Formats: sequence, structure tokens, C-alpha cells
Amino acid sequence: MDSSNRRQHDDDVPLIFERSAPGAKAVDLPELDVPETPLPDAVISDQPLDLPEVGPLDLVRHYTHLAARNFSVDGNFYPLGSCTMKFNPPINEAVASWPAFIDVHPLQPDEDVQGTLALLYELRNWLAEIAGLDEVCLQPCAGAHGEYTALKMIRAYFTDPKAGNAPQRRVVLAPDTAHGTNLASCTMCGANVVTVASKDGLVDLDDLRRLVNDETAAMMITNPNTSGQFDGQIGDIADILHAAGALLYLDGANMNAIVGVSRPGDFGVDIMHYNTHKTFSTPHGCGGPGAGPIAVRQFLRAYLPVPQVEMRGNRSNPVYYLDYDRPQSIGRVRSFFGQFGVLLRCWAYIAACGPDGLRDVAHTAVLNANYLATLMHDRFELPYFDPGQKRFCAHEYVSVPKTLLAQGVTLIDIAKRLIDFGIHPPTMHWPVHDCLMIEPTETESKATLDRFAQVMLTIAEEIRSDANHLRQAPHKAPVARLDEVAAARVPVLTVAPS
Amino acid sequence: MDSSNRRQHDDDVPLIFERSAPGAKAVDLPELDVPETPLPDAVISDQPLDLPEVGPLDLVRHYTHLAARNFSVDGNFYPLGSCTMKFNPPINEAVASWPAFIDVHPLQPDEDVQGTLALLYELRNWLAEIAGLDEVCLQPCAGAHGEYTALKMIRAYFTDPKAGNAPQRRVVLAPDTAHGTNLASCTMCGANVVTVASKDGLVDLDDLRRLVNDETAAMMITNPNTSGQFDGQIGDIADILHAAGALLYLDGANMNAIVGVSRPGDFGVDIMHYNTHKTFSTPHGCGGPGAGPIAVRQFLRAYLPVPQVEMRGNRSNPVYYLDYDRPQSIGRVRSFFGQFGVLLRCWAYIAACGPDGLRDVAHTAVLNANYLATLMHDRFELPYFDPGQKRFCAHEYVSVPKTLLAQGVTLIDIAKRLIDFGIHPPTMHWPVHDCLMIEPTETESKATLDRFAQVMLTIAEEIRSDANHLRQAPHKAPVARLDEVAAARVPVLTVAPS
Amino acid sequence: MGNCCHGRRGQTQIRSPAVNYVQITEEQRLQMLDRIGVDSVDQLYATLPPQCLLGHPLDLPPAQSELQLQNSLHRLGAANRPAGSPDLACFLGAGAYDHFIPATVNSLTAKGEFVTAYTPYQAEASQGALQAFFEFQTQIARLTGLDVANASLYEGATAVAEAVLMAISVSARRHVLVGETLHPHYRQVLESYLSDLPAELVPLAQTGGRIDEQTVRDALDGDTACLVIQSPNVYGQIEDWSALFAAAHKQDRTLTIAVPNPIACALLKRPGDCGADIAAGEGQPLGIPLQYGGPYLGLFAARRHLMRKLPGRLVGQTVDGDGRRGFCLTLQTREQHIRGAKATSNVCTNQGLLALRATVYLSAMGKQGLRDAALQCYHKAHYAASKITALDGYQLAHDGPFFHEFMVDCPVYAQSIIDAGRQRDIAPGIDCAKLGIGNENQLLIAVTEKRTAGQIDQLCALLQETNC
Amino acid sequence: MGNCCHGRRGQTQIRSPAVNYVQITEEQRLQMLDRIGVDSVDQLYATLPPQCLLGHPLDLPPAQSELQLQNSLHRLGAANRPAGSPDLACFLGAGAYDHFIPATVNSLTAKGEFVTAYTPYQAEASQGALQAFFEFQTQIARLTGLDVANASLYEGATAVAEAVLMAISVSARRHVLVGETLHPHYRQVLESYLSDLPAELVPLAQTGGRIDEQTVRDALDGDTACLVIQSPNVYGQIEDWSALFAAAHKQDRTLTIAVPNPIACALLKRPGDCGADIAAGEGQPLGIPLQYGGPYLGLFAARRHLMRKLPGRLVGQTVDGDGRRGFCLTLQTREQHIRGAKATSNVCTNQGLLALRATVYLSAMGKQGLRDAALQCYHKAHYAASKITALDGYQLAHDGPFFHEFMVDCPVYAQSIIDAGRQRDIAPGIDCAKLGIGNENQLLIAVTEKRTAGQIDQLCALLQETNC
Ligand SMILES: Cc1ncc(COP(=O)(O)O)c(C=O)c1O
Ligand SMILES: Cc1ncc(COP(=O)(O)O)c(C=O)c1O
Repeated sequence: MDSSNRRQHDDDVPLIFERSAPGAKAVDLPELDVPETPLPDAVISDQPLDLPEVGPLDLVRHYTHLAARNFSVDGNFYPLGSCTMKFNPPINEAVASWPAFIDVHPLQPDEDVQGTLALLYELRNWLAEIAGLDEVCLQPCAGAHGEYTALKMIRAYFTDPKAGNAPQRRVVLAPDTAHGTNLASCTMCGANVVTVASKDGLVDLDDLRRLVNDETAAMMITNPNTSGQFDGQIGDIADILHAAGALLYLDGANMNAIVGVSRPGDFGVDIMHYNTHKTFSTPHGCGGPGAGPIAVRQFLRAYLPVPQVEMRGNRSNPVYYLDYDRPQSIGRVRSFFGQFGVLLRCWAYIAACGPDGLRDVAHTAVLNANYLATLMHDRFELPYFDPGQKRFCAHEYVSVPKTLLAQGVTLIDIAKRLIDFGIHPPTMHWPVHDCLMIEPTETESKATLDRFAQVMLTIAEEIRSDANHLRQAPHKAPVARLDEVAAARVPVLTVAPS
Repeated sequence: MDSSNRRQHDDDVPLIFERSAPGAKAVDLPELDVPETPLPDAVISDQPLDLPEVGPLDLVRHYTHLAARNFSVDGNFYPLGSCTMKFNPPINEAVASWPAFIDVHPLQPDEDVQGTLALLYELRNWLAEIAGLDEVCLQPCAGAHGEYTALKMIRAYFTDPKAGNAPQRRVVLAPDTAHGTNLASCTMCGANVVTVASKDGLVDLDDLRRLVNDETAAMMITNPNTSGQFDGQIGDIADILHAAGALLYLDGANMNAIVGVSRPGDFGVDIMHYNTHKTFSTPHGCGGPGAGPIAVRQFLRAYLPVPQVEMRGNRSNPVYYLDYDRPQSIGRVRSFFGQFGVLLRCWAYIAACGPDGLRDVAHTAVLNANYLATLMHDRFELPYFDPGQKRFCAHEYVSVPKTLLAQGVTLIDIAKRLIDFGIHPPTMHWPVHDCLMIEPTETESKATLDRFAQVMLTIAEEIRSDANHLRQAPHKAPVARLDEVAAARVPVLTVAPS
Repeated sequence: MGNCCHGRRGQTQIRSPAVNYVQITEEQRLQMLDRIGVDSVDQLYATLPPQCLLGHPLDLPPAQSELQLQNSLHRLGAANRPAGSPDLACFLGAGAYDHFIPATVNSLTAKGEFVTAYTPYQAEASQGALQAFFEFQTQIARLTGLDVANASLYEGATAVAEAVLMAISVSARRHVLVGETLHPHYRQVLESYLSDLPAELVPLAQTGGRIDEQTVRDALDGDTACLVIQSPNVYGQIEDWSALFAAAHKQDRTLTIAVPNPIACALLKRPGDCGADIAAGEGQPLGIPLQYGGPYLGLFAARRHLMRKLPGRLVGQTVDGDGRRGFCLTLQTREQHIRGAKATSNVCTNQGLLALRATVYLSAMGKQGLRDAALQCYHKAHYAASKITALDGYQLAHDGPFFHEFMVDCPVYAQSIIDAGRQRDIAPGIDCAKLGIGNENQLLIAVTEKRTAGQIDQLCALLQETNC
Repeated sequence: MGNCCHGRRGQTQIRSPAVNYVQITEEQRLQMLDRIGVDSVDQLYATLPPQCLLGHPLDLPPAQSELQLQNSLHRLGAANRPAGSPDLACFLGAGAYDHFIPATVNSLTAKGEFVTAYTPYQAEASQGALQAFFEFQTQIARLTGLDVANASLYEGATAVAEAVLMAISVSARRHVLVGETLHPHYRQVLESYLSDLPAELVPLAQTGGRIDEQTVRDALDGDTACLVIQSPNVYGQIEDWSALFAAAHKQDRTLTIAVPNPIACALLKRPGDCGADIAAGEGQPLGIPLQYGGPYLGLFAARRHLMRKLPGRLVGQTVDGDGRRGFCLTLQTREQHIRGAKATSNVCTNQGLLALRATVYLSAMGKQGLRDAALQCYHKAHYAASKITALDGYQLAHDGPFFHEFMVDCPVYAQSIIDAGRQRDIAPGIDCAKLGIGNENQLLIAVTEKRTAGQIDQLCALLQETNC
């Protein structure tokens, strides 16, 4: 088809470098108001620094055009399974930009940042309560970083002669549906991953029993799991591990299905990480930032990273401070304290929800997913969903549309066609091959869910009536389908020097 | 052609009312924390108030989608003659949203708002200096409101026995190219407009001499005029009027062509209004707000509206206050003081430019217009532009593309086709019929000007090669060409009650 | 550092330090001059007679970079004590109210696609703005209980003046009856608007803070163009629109003009319910910051038969070539750019972005939210009034029904209370003498949904202690 | 006001007060339950064993409405004394610097289309983010003088740790030479990252605030994986990368890791110019607010031959079906979601929005602007240093070349100077003892382009008076 149909009315956007005009600039500084000091030639660069040279309006137009070429929750339904793309309220963006917070330097004395520390201290305790665990560390930069931090602590515990005292425990178990970061984090901590088989999308207990032994440090589990099911065996799993002297680690990526309804600490979890953008709606910013606070049981507290935010004095006039005096700590996992700007939004989320609101968040996440699954499941096979048998999903569900794919289209074709309808494609090929992982989230309206189901059925129709139209999708994006294979063959990662 | 080509990937946007779901809401208030007082039935409405009911995410999506369907300076070249659509820098939007300014109540005692008053006092004096006149009133809400205010003052002057003392002067002269507001403002002030003919796009002095008499109160003139020319006769015009005891009024809409280069007060103007969004880049917000400060000569000061912002005490510790004690004032022209949020941006513009910057603004406005005219003028007739004869335009120029229109397309076809290229059409059919009024403004880059010229030539080509494509334009807007006649025949101005 | 360059004829052109306002580089400027065929920009000004040229630079402060600008404005801001700040308790009203503004209103209306667009003359390129204004017109029509609304006017006082001018021309009559209970600024603007026209302002005296029916009957005559009544009025009192407008309609061609408070419209009988032909007033309470009085939002609604006489822009629904729904400006033959001297008004630029704020605000608050806000205003104001009247020395100046504002007779100068409030971060109200609606012992107090019981109690404490 | 509704089986479901986080109305909830075929949401949790269910509501404060939230956070903010505020003069650095941030950076990166998007896995729906990151990678590669850069890591310290892990795996060696002049936080993070791996951190002692060549030679051996040198280092001193890296390259497989300051890169010799194989560090100075230490921006660049070993995401250029240029994530086989335990790193979520900030910042400052900023940092810091050393009792702790930060030996406790500064709205510097880089008489002072001569003079006055 005529490629111009695909274009939005703005032309393809040139690179910012291609907008350069020698001498153009978008910003000026005050004139230098101090005497100059000679520059020591030895250390000064003689290479030209080839950055863009553009005026302020061209700059604004450039990034305005790029923004227009990006799907986002603000503009599009974004049912990306496991990524929990939910609404980021403007109020949270507003407060997070207040000078009282963003102008604070990380090395200011505690007495100058009591507001910031108070907020962090409160959040630390709120997250412990939500987890049903004893202490929280707010520092990790994202989920994977939380995994890393937690695994370091598990290791510290087992190498502590006065505690775990089992340095030989270097094995970490993970289900075959585990997220890639779980495995990669183990490697970074020098642990060996052993995979536990799944049965019907749940942990195969027999395989688990077979694999647990005195080299097992812990099992990392996600519950609800990555195929969108509550694993009801969680109690047994905890027992099996604890009986063998190993720990149960929860990947909290799916907490939004159970927050306020069920607490990890109450079902046997010893240590876990949160993922603030998934559970507490901190915006994901095209890839980040995130935050991955971890929560632990009493016996692991000593190993938490430094510094920890603490309170002295009494409730009526509290004094907050950073505590570095933790001899058994695993040390530092990042510079300064943490992703404050993200944690502030997390605080605002919990403060706005309160206890009832948090439970309602979980209830509605589960309600929306099951409603959408119900609307879809006769055309799109949902292996783990069968309301007839009272088998439901949690906050997301997996579809393996065999029948449709049998008609000669690929999962990609379906995904790319969704783009034409202004809908972001679901997660694909994970946790199992040829699957769509669909997570509507609790912040979507019924109207949006109904429309999505309608569009999916329309696409199912198109597969029969006009499969080629699908194979050529997207038709209304700024570009046609991109050749990702070519991109990897001879990678072009930067603009060639002008 | 298939209408879907015209659609952006979002579907047509429903009305916010069509997104309503009973019980949905986007905002909550704190619980009522005082005892309730019974409502007096007599005054309480029993009618349902049928406002939208939408959730917060649907609300954000709705207006995000609407924004995506709007051309703007941030996204598009916008050469709308006389409207001066120039860059609105983010810094001005940022400072205008500071709580220190927007949380100020208009009836706070002067001592509580010294910062606000100081800014207004400075701006008042800056604008007087730029005009070369003696005093400025910042209150008018827009250009037309400035006209109204100024005309009231002229009337007050002539009805003042101790001053103009010529109540019979009720006639205001205006060139046949005058902006509609000039004429309408006269009517609102009870003045009679008499039109002065133009010769070759400039005031016909003979006609002016013929029309001036002892009933003439003033002449309203725009210079550079509305067809983009400096009227070099301005000195003579002033003399003719002054000799006859009438005043010269300047419509300052085109000040950005002369700011820092030439001062109205220096070429005989007695009274004028500014248009802040045209000259000082206050954003136009889909139609407003604006501000239309007026500047006057000494002998008109007494009639300025109340209140005026004044300073007492000395420069080293000034005290600013609002002065209501102006016995000869025409009174109030609006509630409270003025469009503060707009005036703040205006202050920021002048402060950022400084004297050299302002002159450079004018120089560049004129440079850009003449450059663009040069690139266009062999294909698009420019009646008042002929570099060969050293005849140049000011900051904008008129094109009357007779030859192209002779090929069977209309001005509208050309305008709508521009939309497909992401360019906002120029002003049409004003100040003369079948003309395009093109104003690039000083904030555009050379690359943008070059592209526009290129696009105009492409369109000129298309008129020959594929006129139908033009007649059906736009092809890439969210809607095809709209039927404006039908809209006026049976006006639908509101959503039918649900 | 305005770098300097010598035009080929030797004259100097100082180049701009205003990085935000000029994108042309020195090099490009020379290329462009070349292409035009001149040596310097000065030649492009050739038609300006030399005596018109300014010989010297303007006498203005030197250019400030963005960082300096931020600092200068920070200093100016620091010299304010904004009553609407969370650090204060603001009980100021009299036409500008401190209501809660949801963050979503700020973020959605700050989008560059809205902020930096012009009037939507080119419909196909402006569907976003046009649809939003169509939604606005609908919301305002429903809020006022009338048939049609325009896409905004400047602010409350000028909107009322426009309504009166329209009534004069529609009725072809000269007398304008105006209740004394109208905000004094509005009254003063009206006087100036009428002063040079064949029209006469006839003030209606108040009794107990309201206009009564008999006063209207007495003033009404065969030359009455319209009756203007604000409710809640400047004292906060709720007028009996239905009775007053019914009385005015005894003269068939007389038009009734209601000046409402848009938040009150969510609770009280609306202009349209009470026989108003036109509603005109201030839209600031609908999500617009106080910002020292502007930009605000002029609201204008009327009955359908007046549609073709309305001032200002109107958006209409239509269809495109494929039958798709779309929106465009309509009935433009009323307007100055078509009709010139015969236009219904001179208004051109309006308050588009503020109308958009109101649209988003009303959509965000929604049916229930707006009513809740109005109810909380009502209950909190009445709670405050009852607490204040319980203090000795303080009583209400009027005994009629009120919405969220009321006038108090104080045992001391209102000014002394205001001064005392400064020490305690309370802006207790407005000095009625200063505003010209009462004596120096009278304080006008407004209570919005934003005020807390605690703040109201602090206000009472302040009043009590300023008493003795 | 969590309104209450009784599910048909009688059990109560408290509905949410969290208006921003749930859009389903009570009525819709019942319809949806119906459609699913259950009576209550509880049944959807059937697979959760009863003992897993929380019997009671969480022990958290009650829900706050938006207005209450604003007020609570306003109170918390008021308890801070932000050093970066225009009311203060901030001389704090040590890895986080108070640079000027153009307003355009804030407004462009606040666009919802960027803020609320996920990682651009679906290229056709994410060209905006992908192109911006491609521009970012190019800018960082040019800034560091290296061939390729990734699309960001968490922050400076973890970026350096990732660089070291990469060097260990590429070189298949175990010894990690780390200059003692590295920021102590970075050093501590490195220790924790290496602690459970077959690797050993070998600290290199400083002499006069810098690492000298001989020290590197002595520590180098056949098992040296990499050499890590920060410059300007934690004392602000500029290290001789060229010499140190040349020494390290005597061992062919040893990789050299530079830890640069991105602003300094606009003025000083860049890592790539000095023989660095990898540059890893903190991007906060590139338009990112101080915000108490995060979110910041991990920068990572390397020579092309290391491309397939890079941690984190990479954006590559490609073409679409019509040959149009486009961008997509590439070389994903390095990453955890494909490669699992064998991935080059565990990083998934990165700092996308901060990378976008840096991209817009670098595009806004541009070639000249960034160099100007660097020059002003240099000149102002050296002006400050010369004024301070002129005060009696004060001298520089080191005599090597520095960029915009330096350590001062004081005649009094650094803490007492910091306390005195509080009275005068000056944050004079960082207590070196507290940071663990010196004694309690040493103050670390950073001077950015934002500081004025006046503020520097105030700092000197403070130091002088705190002396006696
Ligand atoms: C189940 C699961 N675990 C871990 C992660 C990693 O979290 P992050 O991307 O914040 O590092 C994710 C998110 O991608 C996830 O979905
Ligand atoms: C020449 C001229 N005069 C007057 C006006 C009216 O100004 P405003 O729209 O601000 O009322 C305009 C703007 O449209 C104009 O171009």
C-alpha cells in the first residue's frame, strides 16, 4: 500500500543532529562574572565535541514530534502482561516536582532534610506492613536490583556462622516460568540456578521435593505467578523449603493482585522485593526509573544494606536520621540513598489509597482480568482460565491462540495489527512460547475493556477474511513493520560522525 | 479515497459526555468535617445537572487525544499573518505557574503583594519606553479591549471642557484595510467610523485630507499596516490629523516589526494599544488569553482607567500601591487589575531580550519575511513586494496568487493542502479578497522557512498536475474537509441532552 | 554577550542575546540578506523615514539569561504573601474564590498543543480545540440551565457589559435596571460601557442586602431594555431571581440577565430555571487560579432565540466530506472580522485556554463532584457564620439565605482584623469599606470547600481576640 | 467515604476511596461479576488458601484525598532546607552537582507520551522513545570519546560495578585495580558486587590526591582484569588517565575503565582520548535534579569490539518494509529476558526518562553551551579556590589540576563551618570526615556555573569569620 498512508501528518522526524545549524543554540548562560584562570593544556581536550546545535523552537518541535510517535498509558490502552501499565495520576507528577523535594542534595546533613527522611521512614514502615514482614530497605533501583540485594542478603545469612551457617548453600531454585532477571541476578551473586518444572502452569511439587537439599539457599517464586495464576500450593512450597533449611523468596512483581488481600509474610515468604511501578503506579518513563524495595523477616534484618533511615526521639517530636552503623550489613548497593523521586510517588500512592483502597486495587485488578478473559476466551484459547470449572486468573492471563495461529498468521501479526487500533500489544512469547500475556490493570474503565475485547474479535475475524492485511500491519503507525533482524546483523548504535 | 487514510491511529474521539458512566468520577474531596446545615428548599435546584461522569484515566486520555488533533506552534509552522504565532518559551510557562504568583488574591492589601505590584510597575514603564509615550495602562484584556479603552479615553478628552473640548468630534477614520475590531470598537464607543481609501496598499493621503474635519476625533492606523507594509507617509498622516485637531491612534498589532527600531511616540502617535501575544510572545491558548496594554501621551494621562499601579518612596526602598484617585479617569474597564498571568510572561519576554534583543527581534521578523517572500514571489504574486525595485515588506506579506487560482483551484484548496504537510495555513482573504497573508515570525529557523517555500512550490506544481488532490485536501488530518455552510444553516452549538 | 558584526556597508548590527526569541544564526543572516539582495537589514526598513528611526537603544535593563530571569522572578515572588498558599487560610472572595483545583486540570491544559495554538479558524487542523470548546459550550449551557453558550469572553464584568449591550440592541430600548447588589467593579465597568451610548443605567436600591420585587416593578417602564441581578450577590446573599425576573417580564421585550456563580449553579436554582434570558458572569471558580485577578473567564449563555445576537465565538457541530462528525467556528457573520462596525461585539481574542481549564475542571469534578464542592462550600460557610455570630460583638449584616459568602458587622475595624490575621497566617476577609460595599467595621468572608473546620476555628479565635 | 455494598452472598466488600486508581463503578462491578459468573470478587481468589487471606484491613493511615495529599506533602516539604534552592548558595558536590537546568528540559520530558510509556519493546509503537535513546547513545559516545553507549543503567556506582563485571568476564581475569581516589560509595558498591564472585578488589593508594603511574605498574599482573580510575576524582583532582591507562595496557587483556564527569568531558580530555576501553559513571549533571540522590542516570560507553558484551539495552537503527528509517531495541540476546542466567547483566528496567532528560539537556545546551558551562565551572571554582587560599588558615589539600571541585584544609571543624552556613543560607561544602575521604577539618567544595561571584564572596566571608 502507499506508504504515505502510514505517515502521520508530520514528516518522518530527522535526528536532532540532522537539525544542527552551526552556531545555533537553545540556551544561554549568564556572562562569566569572575576573572578567568588559564587552562592547563595538558588536560584540555583538543577534539571537537560534536553535539547538536539547534534553536529553542526547533528543539521543542523535535521532541514534541517524537512524543507524538510514542504509545503511552496516557494515550493508549497498554495491556502489557507482567509490566502492569496502569494510570499515573498527574497529582503524583506534580508533587514530585516540588522544589522542596527536588532541590535537596543527597549529602545534606540529616537535620536539613527532616521532611525527606520522615517520608522515607513512613514509607519503609508502610511497605513492611503491606508485606507482613519486619523491615524494609528502600534503596534498590528496580526489581532486578532488589533481587540482587536480597540474594546478597541470603548469601550473607548463610555465610554467617552465628546464623544460617551453611556456606555450601549456593543453589537457588526457580520455576521454569521465572522472569529472566531472577536467573541473571543469581549469576551476579555467584549463585547457581536450578530450574523447577511446572505442572499445568503451577510449581510441580514433586520436582521441587526432588531438587531441594542442603545446598539449596532459597527458591525464588512469583505469586501470583508469571502466567497469571495464584499458586495455591504456596504454603506447601514454603514448608518444603523451610523443612530443608532453605528460604522462600518472593518476586513481588505481581503484588497488585494481592495487596491488602494477602500478605507474603503470612504465606511463608522470608524475603521479597517490590516493584513500585507495577504495584504503586510510579511511571515507567520509556524504560525507567523504577524502584525495588525489599522486605525481610526479623532474622535477616542485620544484613540489610546501609544506610537505613531511622527515627529517634518519640512520635511527638521525632528526629530522623540515616543509620550507617550496621556491622553485619552487606554494605552499599548504590550511591547515596535511593530513587527518592520514585519513592515519593510510591508514598503518595499508598497515602491516597489507604487500607481499603489498596484492597480495592487488588480486587479490581483481578476483576478486570477475569472480565476481559471471559469476553475473549471462546476465540482465544486461555489454557489456565475456565470459569465453567471455576478456574479463574489473577490480575493477568495467558492466551495461546493455537487455532488462530493455525490459520497461517503469527503472534507478531496479531500484535502489530493491534497498533492500528491504538492499542499497545500484550507481552508476547513469555512466560511460554506463542502466548500473549494480557494484563488490563485495575485502572482501566469497563468501556476500554469492552473495546479491547471487540478489537481482538475483529482481528480474529480478519485472520480468516484478510490475513494479508494482518501480515502487513501496522498500517497506521509512523513506520511500517521494522526489520529487527537486520538491526542485529550489523548494529548501527550511533549516528555516524558528521 | 478510503477515509481511513485520513484517520490518525486513534479512533475519532467521542465527546466527553459520550464517555460518561453513571457514578464514575475523576476527583474526590476530603470528607465534610463540619456539621451540615439544612438546605432551604426554596433556593435549591431540583434539576439534574448533566455533567460528564468519567474516571481519571479516561479523562486524561480524552484530552490527550484532543491535543493530538490540534496544530500548534510547538508542533507546526504557523505562518498566520497578523496573528504573529511565535515561539512561547517553556521558561515563561514555568515561572507563570509559580505559587508565589498564582496564589495571590486580587483583593489582598497592597502590602501583601509588593512583588506582583513591583513587576507590574516595571512593565508599565518598560512599555512606555518602548512606545515612546508617557504612560501605560496594563488592564485591557486583549487588543480589541485596548482599542475600546483607548477610544473611551479619546472621547473623554474631547468631552473635557478644559482639554479637547470638542464634543462634536464623534468620527473615527480607519483605512479600508483596518482590522474588524477597530471598526467594532468604534461602534461600542458610540463613534462613527469613516473609511479612508488605500492607494497601492497605503493610506490615500488625498482621501484622508478630504475626510478630515472638525468632527474627526482620531484616525486608527496600523503601522506596519495590515498588508505588511511600513506606511512611510505616517509623518504626513500625523500632521494632517494634528493640524485638524484630531488624534492619531496606533493599532500596535504589528509592533514586532519595529520594536526597538522605531517608536510610535516618535512618529506622531498620540495613543496606541499593544498586543502582548503578538509582540511579546504570550501564548495564544487556542484563542486567548491576551492582553492589550495602552500607551498614551501626557495630555491623555488623566483619563486612564482606574486603578493604576504606582510607586511611592524612593528607588532604594520603594512601596508599590494601586491608585484609585484619578478624578478624570474613564473608570473601570474590567474587574480587578488585569491579565496578570499574561503580563508576567510579557515582563519575562522584555527582561530576557533587553534593548538589543528587542531590536534584533524586529530585525529578524523583517528579515525572515523578506527572505521567505523572496523564495516565493515568482510563483505566488506578491503585489507589494519587488526586491528589484527595492520594495520590501515588513514582518509579513500579502500574496494574491491570481495565476494559480486561474487554474481552477480556490484559496481554500491551497490552504487545506498545507495541512497535509503539517503546516498551518496562512491568514486568508484578509486584508483583501483572495489573498494569503504570510507571517513567518522571527522565531522560526531558516530550515523551516526553506521547507515552507519548498512546500508552497510543490503545491503550485500540484495545481497543474493534480488539482483534484488539492480540492479534496486535507488528506492527512483527523477529518476531511468540513462543511462549514451546513454548520451555520442549522447551528448545533451544544450536545443534545442525554 | 551580544556579539557584534559589521554589515558590509560598515554599520553595526548588534546581534541578539535573546536566545529564546531568534533562531537565525549570524551566518544564516548574511546568507539570507544575500538571497534577498541587500547588504543589511537596515535597507529592508528603507520605507521608514529616517526621522522615524530610533537613534539609540531603548532605555531598558540589560538582557537576562534564563537563570537570571528565574532568580529575579524568585525574588519578586518572595515579596508576595499569597493568600491562596497552603500556608495560609484564605477567606477572601468578592468575585475571586480559592477553590480546589485538581492537578489533572493543570497538566492537561499545559499541553503545548493547546497552549501554543491560535483561534481554531482552520477547522481541520484544530479539531482538538474545537471539540473542547463544543464541550465547554454544552457544560456552560447546562450549568446555567440555558440553551446556548459562547466559547468565552474576557471576564465577569465585561461579560455582563456585553450582555447589557446585547439586550439594548435586541430590545431596542434604553433603560438598564441594575441591582445595587451587583459587584461594584461590574457596576463601574457597566457605567463606563454605557457612558457614550444612548442608554441609561438605572440602579435598584437594596433592602436588607437583596433587591425586592417591588423595587423592580417601580423601576420598570416601556423603555426598560433589561434587568441585571447577581446571585449570590456581592454580599453573598441569594436573590429571588424567579420573582424578580417574572416582574421584569411584565414588560414583554425586557430581557432578564442573571449574574451567577458557576459553583453555586450546581446546588441552587439555575438562571434558566428562574426565567433568565441571559446568564453572564465570572468563570474563575471553575479551576482557574487566583493569579491576582486574571486571566479569568467570561461566561455567556442565553436562550436559543438570542443565538444570532451572541457576542464572541461559537463552535458548531458539522460533518466532513465522508460524513464524519467534526466541529468548526460558526455564525461568524455576527463577528467583527466579517461584520466590522455592525458586529454584535468587538471581541476577537477571548479566553480560550481558560475555557479549556473550565472544561477539564467540570469534566474532572463531574456531576457528583461539582455538587459535592458546592455542598461543602454551603455547609462550611454556614458553620463559620454560626460560630462567628456566637462570638460577642459579631453578627451577620444580612439575614437572607446565602451560599458561601457573607458580610459580618464587627466590633472593631475590619482592617485591624486583617492586620492581626497577618501574624497568624489567616486572610480573614475583605474590608467592605475599601471595596465600597459597606463601612469600615464590616468584613466580607468567603468559605470554600478548601477550608477546614480547623481553619474556621482559627478564624473565630482571631475574631474573638481582635475583639478585646 | 468508602461506600459499602453487600455482595449477594452477604459478605461486605468495602469499595475504594482511591478515585485515581480504580475506574470501575459499583454498578459496573456487579455487571462484570455477573458476566464472569460469580457472585463476588472473593470467589476469584478461590485458589488462595484461606490461611493466606488477610482477615483484617492493613494497619495504614486512612486514605487521603488529593487536597489532603497536597497539604501533607507541603508540610513534609516545609521541613526540608533544600541546598539547591535559589534562596541558598550550594557548594555541595561529591557526585551530585547543582547545575543549571533549562526549563525546556522539564517541560519536554514531562510529556505524558514519554512519562507513561514502557520499555519500547514494540518498535512501531515506540519510535519516539527509540529515536530519543538512539540520540542519547550517540551523545554519550561522543561525550566520552568512545564508539558505543547503552541506553542507560541505574546510576554511577552500579554502572561502574557493571563495567568491572564486564571486564572480568571479557578478560577472564580476577584482579580489579581500583584507585583509592574513587568516590567511596562507588568503592563500597564495588566491594559488595565482587564479594561473592571469584574476583579480588586491589586498591591503589593515592599520592597527593591522585594515583600515580608507578602504583599502577606495581599492582598490575597477569591476572589483572581491569583498572578503574575516576577523573575528576572524589577530591576533584584531574587524574592522568593517559599515563595510567597506558601503564595498564601493558597487560594486553587488561581493560581500562574511566569514571568521568560528563560536564568535564566537554572541556577535558575524554576517556576515549586517553585510552579508556570503557567509560562508566554518573549522568546526574546532565539536566537531572538533585532530588536527594535519585533517580539519577548510569552512563555506560565502550569501544566497539565490546559491543556484544555491554550490559543494558541498546537501540539500533534499521529500516521498515518501505525502506524508511526506523529504530528498535537490538542485540537483545545479551539480555536477561532472552539469555537468563547467562545474560551480561540482570538489568531490565533502566533509567529511560532520565536518559531522555540528558538527551534534551545536551541538545539544548548544545556544542557551545555545554563547553561554556564547563568553562564557567572551571573558572568559578578556580576563582573560589584562589580567594579561599588567600584567607589565613585555609589551604587546598592537594596541588594537582582540578575541574570544579576541591578539598580545603580548614583551621576549624568543617562541621562548624557548615553549621555557621545555615544561618547565612550557604551550604559551604561537605564534611570530608563524614564522607570518609578525609579528616574533620577538611571541607569538599564544588562550584558550578550556577554560582555567582557574589555567592563565592559570601562563602569566603563565612570561612573567614568562622575562622576566628
Ligand atoms: C516477574 C518480574 N520479575 C522481575 C522483573 C524485573 O523488574 P525490573 O524491570 O524493575 O528490574 C519484572 C519486570 O520486568 C517482572 O515482570
Ligand atoms: C491588526 C489587528 N488589530 C486588532 C486585533 C485584535 O486583537 P485581539 O484579538 O487581541 O483583540 C488583531 C488580532 O486579531 C489584529 O491582527
